[in-house]
Amino acid sequence: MDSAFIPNGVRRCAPGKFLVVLAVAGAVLLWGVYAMLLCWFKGLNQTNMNNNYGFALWIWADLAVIALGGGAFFTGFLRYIIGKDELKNIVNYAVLIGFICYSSALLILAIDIGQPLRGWFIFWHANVHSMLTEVAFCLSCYFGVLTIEYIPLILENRGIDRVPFLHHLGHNMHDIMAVFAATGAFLSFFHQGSLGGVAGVLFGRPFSFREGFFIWPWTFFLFTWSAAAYGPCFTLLITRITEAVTGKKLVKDNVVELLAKISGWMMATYIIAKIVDTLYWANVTAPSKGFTLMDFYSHNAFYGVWILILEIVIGGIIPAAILITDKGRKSPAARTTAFVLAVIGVCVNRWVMVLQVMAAPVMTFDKWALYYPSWQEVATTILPVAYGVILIAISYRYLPIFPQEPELNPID
Amino acid sequence: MKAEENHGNTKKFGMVIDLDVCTGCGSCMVACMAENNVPFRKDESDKLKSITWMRVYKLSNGKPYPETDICYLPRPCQHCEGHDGHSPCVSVCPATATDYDMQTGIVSQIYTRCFGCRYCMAACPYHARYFNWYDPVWPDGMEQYLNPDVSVRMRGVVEKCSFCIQRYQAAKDRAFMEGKTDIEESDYQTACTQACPAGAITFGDLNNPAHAVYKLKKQPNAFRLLERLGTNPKIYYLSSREWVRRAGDNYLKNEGPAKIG
Amino acid sequence: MSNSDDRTQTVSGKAAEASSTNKPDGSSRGIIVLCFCIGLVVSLVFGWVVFPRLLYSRKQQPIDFNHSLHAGLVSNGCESCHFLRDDGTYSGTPKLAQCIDCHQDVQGNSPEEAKFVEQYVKKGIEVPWLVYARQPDCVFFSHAAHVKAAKMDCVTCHGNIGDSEHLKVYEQNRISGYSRDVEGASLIGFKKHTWDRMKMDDCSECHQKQKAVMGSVQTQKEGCFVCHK
Amino acid sequence: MKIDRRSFLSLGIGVAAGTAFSPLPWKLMDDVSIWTQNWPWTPVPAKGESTYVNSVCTLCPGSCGISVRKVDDRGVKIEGMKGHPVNQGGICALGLAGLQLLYSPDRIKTPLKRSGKRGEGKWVSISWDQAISEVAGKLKELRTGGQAHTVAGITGGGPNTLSRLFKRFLAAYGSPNFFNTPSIDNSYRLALQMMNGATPDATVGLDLENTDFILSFGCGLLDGWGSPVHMFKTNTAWRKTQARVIQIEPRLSRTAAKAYQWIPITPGSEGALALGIANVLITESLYRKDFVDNYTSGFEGVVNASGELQKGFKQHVLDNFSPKAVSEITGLDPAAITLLAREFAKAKAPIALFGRGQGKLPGSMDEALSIHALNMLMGAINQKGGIYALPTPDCQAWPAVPPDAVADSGVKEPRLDGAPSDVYSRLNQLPPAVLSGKPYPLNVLLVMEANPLYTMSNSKSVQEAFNKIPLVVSFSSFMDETAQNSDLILPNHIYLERQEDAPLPAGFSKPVISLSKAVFKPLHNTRHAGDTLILLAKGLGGSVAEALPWKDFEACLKQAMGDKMESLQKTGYWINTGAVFPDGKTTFTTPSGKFEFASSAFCPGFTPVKIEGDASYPLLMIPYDTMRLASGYTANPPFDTKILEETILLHQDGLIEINPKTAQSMGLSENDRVLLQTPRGQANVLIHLEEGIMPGVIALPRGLGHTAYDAYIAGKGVNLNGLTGPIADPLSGLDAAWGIKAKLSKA
Repeated sequence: MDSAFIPNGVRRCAPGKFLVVLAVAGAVLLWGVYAMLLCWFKGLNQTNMNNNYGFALWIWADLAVIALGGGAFFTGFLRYIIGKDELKNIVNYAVLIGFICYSSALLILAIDIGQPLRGWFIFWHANVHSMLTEVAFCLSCYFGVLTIEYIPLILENRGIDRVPFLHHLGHNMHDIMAVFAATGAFLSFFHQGSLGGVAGVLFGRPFSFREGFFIWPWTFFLFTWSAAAYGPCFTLLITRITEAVTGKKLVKDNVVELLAKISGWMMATYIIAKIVDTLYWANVTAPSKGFTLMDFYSHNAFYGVWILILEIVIGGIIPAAILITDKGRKSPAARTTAFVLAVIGVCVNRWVMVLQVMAAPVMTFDKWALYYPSWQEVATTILPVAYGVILIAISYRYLPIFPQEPELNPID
Repeated sequence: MKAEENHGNTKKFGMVIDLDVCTGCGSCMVACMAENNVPFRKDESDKLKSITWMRVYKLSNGKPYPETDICYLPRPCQHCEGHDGHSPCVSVCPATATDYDMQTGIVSQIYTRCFGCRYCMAACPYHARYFNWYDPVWPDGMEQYLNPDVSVRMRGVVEKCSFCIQRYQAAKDRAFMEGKTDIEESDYQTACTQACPAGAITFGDLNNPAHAVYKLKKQPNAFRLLERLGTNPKIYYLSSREWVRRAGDNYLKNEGPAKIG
Repeated sequence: MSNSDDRTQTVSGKAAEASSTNKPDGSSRGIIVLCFCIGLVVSLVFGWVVFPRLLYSRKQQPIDFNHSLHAGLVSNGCESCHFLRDDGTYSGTPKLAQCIDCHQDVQGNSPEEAKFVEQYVKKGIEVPWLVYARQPDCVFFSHAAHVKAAKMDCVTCHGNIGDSEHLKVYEQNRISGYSRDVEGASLIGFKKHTWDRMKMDDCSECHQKQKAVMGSVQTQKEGCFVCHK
Repeated sequence: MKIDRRSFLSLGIGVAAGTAFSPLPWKLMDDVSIWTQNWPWTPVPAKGESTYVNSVCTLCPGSCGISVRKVDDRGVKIEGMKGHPVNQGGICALGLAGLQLLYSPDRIKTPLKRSGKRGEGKWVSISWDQAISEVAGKLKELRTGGQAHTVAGITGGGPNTLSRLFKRFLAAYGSPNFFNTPSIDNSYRLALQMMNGATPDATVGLDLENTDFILSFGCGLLDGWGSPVHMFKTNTAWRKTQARVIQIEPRLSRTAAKAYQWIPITPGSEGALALGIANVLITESLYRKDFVDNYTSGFEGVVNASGELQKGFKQHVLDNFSPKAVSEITGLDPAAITLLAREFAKAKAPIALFGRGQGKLPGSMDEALSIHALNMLMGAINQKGGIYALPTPDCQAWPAVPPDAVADSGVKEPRLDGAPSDVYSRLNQLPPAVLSGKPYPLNVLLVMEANPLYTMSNSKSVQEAFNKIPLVVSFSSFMDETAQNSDLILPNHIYLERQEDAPLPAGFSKPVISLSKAVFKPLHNTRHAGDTLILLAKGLGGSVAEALPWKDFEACLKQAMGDKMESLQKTGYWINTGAVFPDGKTTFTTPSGKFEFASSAFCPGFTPVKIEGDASYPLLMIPYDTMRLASGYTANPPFDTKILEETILLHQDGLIEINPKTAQSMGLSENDRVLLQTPRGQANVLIHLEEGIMPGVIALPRGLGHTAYDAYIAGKGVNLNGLTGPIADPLSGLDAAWGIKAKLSKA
């Protein structure tokens, strides 16, 4: 039925099966869209956010997907700037995942603001002092870059490729992709950092406030670093999941191992920096404001030292250790475990830097405020997942995402 | 330059609240809500969703009966000056919807500019900023009492204490009519100051030696909330009780307000 | 999608591919350019001519007031009717109570006046004037500051309405609800007179020219609360 | 075909380019954002001319001067009136929210007649003519049948002209059953009457500004006691003069928190502590001997009715109230009692005050006398910084009620509450009398500015009594509980719409009358209750009409105020600054001609009030008052409910204060839902742990648990009065209850 659009040399499942997957994901998507419409038409009272939790699940989701989508810029950076050519076999997928992550982030931001129809004020009336302005500009620009990086991939669709104009367009775009990758990498270094800055500049919140370099708090650098370190892990994890779902090997091990190794070393160096940052903050920054480390990890029902261990040890040191060792990297099971732990690690980091910041009391007579999201928040946060599944399913089906697929899975 | 020429005229409005006198009756809160068109809903017991520009906190010394002691602390927006006007909230607003005015020392909030990202709320350690989670609705006919000098805020934006800026604007207008160039201390008083039945709140120009707040803020019992964060707030509190002064900021075990002060 | 469709697409695609390798022939290029031009012109005309007409509703004032006639009869210029109160607030358009001093009964032979007396004065109903210069609720505009302190003329912002014999049509933006006199008649913000537009940028422009005190930390202009409430 | 496709693409690009270069997208984007800035459903208040009208707030007996800001005809804000002698510009949370009452959509907008079952909430609007003729008709019928005395009237208003008119109406009609709502003020008056010989209508003056030591036996001086704002101002002045407030109560109230010292004692033992202090004063000769010796009697001995000399106050106190003995009753250390007494004596102008919380209930007379005896010992009577019996500002006398046979025989019937006169209405005795139908059944009840169904304790029996009254007429402007259970509502104007006098606020040292003005034209088809009374009298005709001869209430008020009216209308208040107080040495009309510590009729002692409940109720429940909760006739307006702490009201649930230790022993923690049971009733409440309350004691606020009014207050929390019951004081017959035994169990 749709065979004319399926890439050459690969086999795809029956359209019926494909449609069932789309329908299931589509149902989840619709649920999310319904929740989104509720938020837009009835207002943010549909959420469980409150005046203590101005930032909540959505901002966490935003930070998390952008960190996870960091695979796109960093893989692109490695491929086009550093010249790790093998990575061309995974960079397409990294771009797609990045595209999904960034478009989701923008969508969530559009739901998260109280006046979506005035959202463009952030550009028109921009306040250059605000980290969020920086985030908005870089995020939008990089989303544009990702779109441009994704378009040639779409144009490679067999059906589309037959249109000469589009064929040439795709071809020409490929040639200048390095320029976009470089731009994207530059933008990403900035906005990943700005996202870190969002929490780090809050000098009214001793839990998140960090000193820094010039106008950038240390979290600025830590966020960029962690996105570069953890993003590729997410790309690899999704690749692994895709392989499991399709039952095919899609990317050669040497490619995976290369990216995993780089990611592992990035993670290792990051986690050292993070530990140093945490120690400095716990022993110098926080005490100068009258706080001890344990003030932030006690007297409440949820946030304990466990979360610090989960983030740094389980989600940082362990995956880094697995990925920097040859043996760990080569074992598919260990490798996948490391990917999962890493994804958890970076998500916990973003959670802590958003939600624990809101939860921890600053005034002595204030109390810890705990929060659980409403179903509308959960649905709109799952929405991007469903949307991602759909976009990946369609892209995988119709686009030559994995250049090594025909070779690894020859059709007899 | 022009700005420097006028530097001598710059005002820095602020408050001194005497916690020894404040009884926690709540008049300031209602006066504020009545003056500033603050809406209300049927259930306002979830204080994390309730808009109260002025909020009276109840502090306790934490000791068991009968050594228990409590103190009430009214908390308007602290109108932080931060460093050179970079208060925690002002510098984070991406759309310049909130600003610090060097001429008055007031942190403004422009509801029509705000698009509701709530970053300022995350930045404010005093929880002085409130989001309009709901459309403001008044029972049929009650919208009659709304004050035309204050804009009613639409759903989806952040609002906070403005030091009753409309009263400053009105005072200036009166001064223009009388041909005066400046306003007197009594010309501009906030609604909470005026209403407080105990007279606990004193409001005025912290820069002006003729104003009562100028002297009061220098009292040995004066302190500000969370000074150590560098927010540089303009609300001073007075308390003769050491535990209350200590509750104003965070201290490590071996520290105390006097040592840090 | 049916197979036959696919086939046609393929054919046309191939043909296009063939032609794209060479330059397109003259006639087809001409048609392409023509289409582009048609699209461009139609949308430009729609955007510049039709859209503004759709955007604004045109309303007649309830009474066609003659400013020029009244200005000749009063002693204190505009401020005779549009006065500042003692507390510095501005009275705006006159209330019936001010008008009935003279218009208890019909004075002249203007049908508009007769309408005014019959429909409003006798019934005690306030005239629902449409105010050309009405600013949105978020704006605090102090007439006292501009007229008393800065000694500005009414004309600077309101133009020559005081000399008019008829009230012009009130144009209102259907979406924003603003009067077109506030938004400015020109859609690209072209201004000939100071009173052609009364949006924030226009206030700001004048304030900067007049070197008003710049207190804002964020904008290095005037503080927001100078003109907002 | 191929041309079409390419051309179409080209056309599209052209349209896109043209659109981008036209104002359309940009203008739309801008306009849509402006639309969000001016959403039509977000109200925009109309501008206009701003004016201020001065008046007086009569929402509580405090009588503060208010300045109402109006923009054209709309009221936009109520502020405290600058320079008003009572509140000097200050204003309380309730007064500030007055406009929410004025503009409430839930006001009664026209006379109503019940159409369904009573309390069902079905009403038909009727005309004023019909309303008046229905009530007058029924009253006429009863009067003709010799049943005039079976009509009763309850008012919650202070002793103002409207109350006097109401009383006069009933008297002329022929009923002795005029009830005001008794409060601590009655106990003060009675104490002054018994011990100082004041006349029954004398008002209590307290020269609190000039005291330097305030021994407060549970008075919520900063919780709404007396004239609340005046008390706040006074307290701030005390800070400056370094006057000391000693707060004696089992709960750390706001007053206690602000006091120089908080002394928690066993609830109900206040009178004993007062006598214990008296004991130390006498033992250590710390009292003002000159005063006691020269101007008092009953201190050394009392001659009883049969002419025998009996123990006087001194010996009585020395025998029974040693610090040790008192220590056992109060739970205080004997040394602390001695120390307290010494401090009290050391002060230049000490004063002892009684009246728990806001003084809503009259309390035990024995306790009042014991505490007042401390004032006698220190000579704080009619002295600077002491208690005065102020002459009630002389109001122009109205012509005497014309003689009428029916009225004469009617008023001679015994009152339903068994009280000798209306001066001390035993309102709490009314429901049992109605229920028993003795001495005679009640046929008509007129309720004005009161909400007995809510404010009277033992709600259940009050409701049952109401059910037995054939006709209940309410004058309320709000659908309160009483109005909801009435048959006819003749709605009064709200306080901001009517003119009336507000007499001397409690706890003020100088005679003051304020004039509450009609700041607004009536919004609805309501009528001044004074006018309604005059119309009813006219409808009854004859001597009743003659007794109320005025054209309207305004004429009546003018005549009552006489020459004060000018000052009242000019400044809003009349104050007798030059009032010469009777000097300390002048006595009034006690039998002995001196101030009496004790007499053949009484001697201050300590008879504990018999609090209801047996051993199965292990806890003591006390009520508490807060400035954030209106608990009288007026229900809390939305603003005040909004500022209620979540430790008082959480969503729909009321919270009960309990010491964490007590709670722990019962296995209860914060916000646990419990069943609160007392001998009078039960309710579901949530637990609030509070260190500042005595273990074993629990406290519930007054003012919640409304079933009527509006959706902002109805159905929230628990009405304390449904859980408590009155206890008749043996001396005054008034309600002496201060609490009730209770138990909690997990719900």
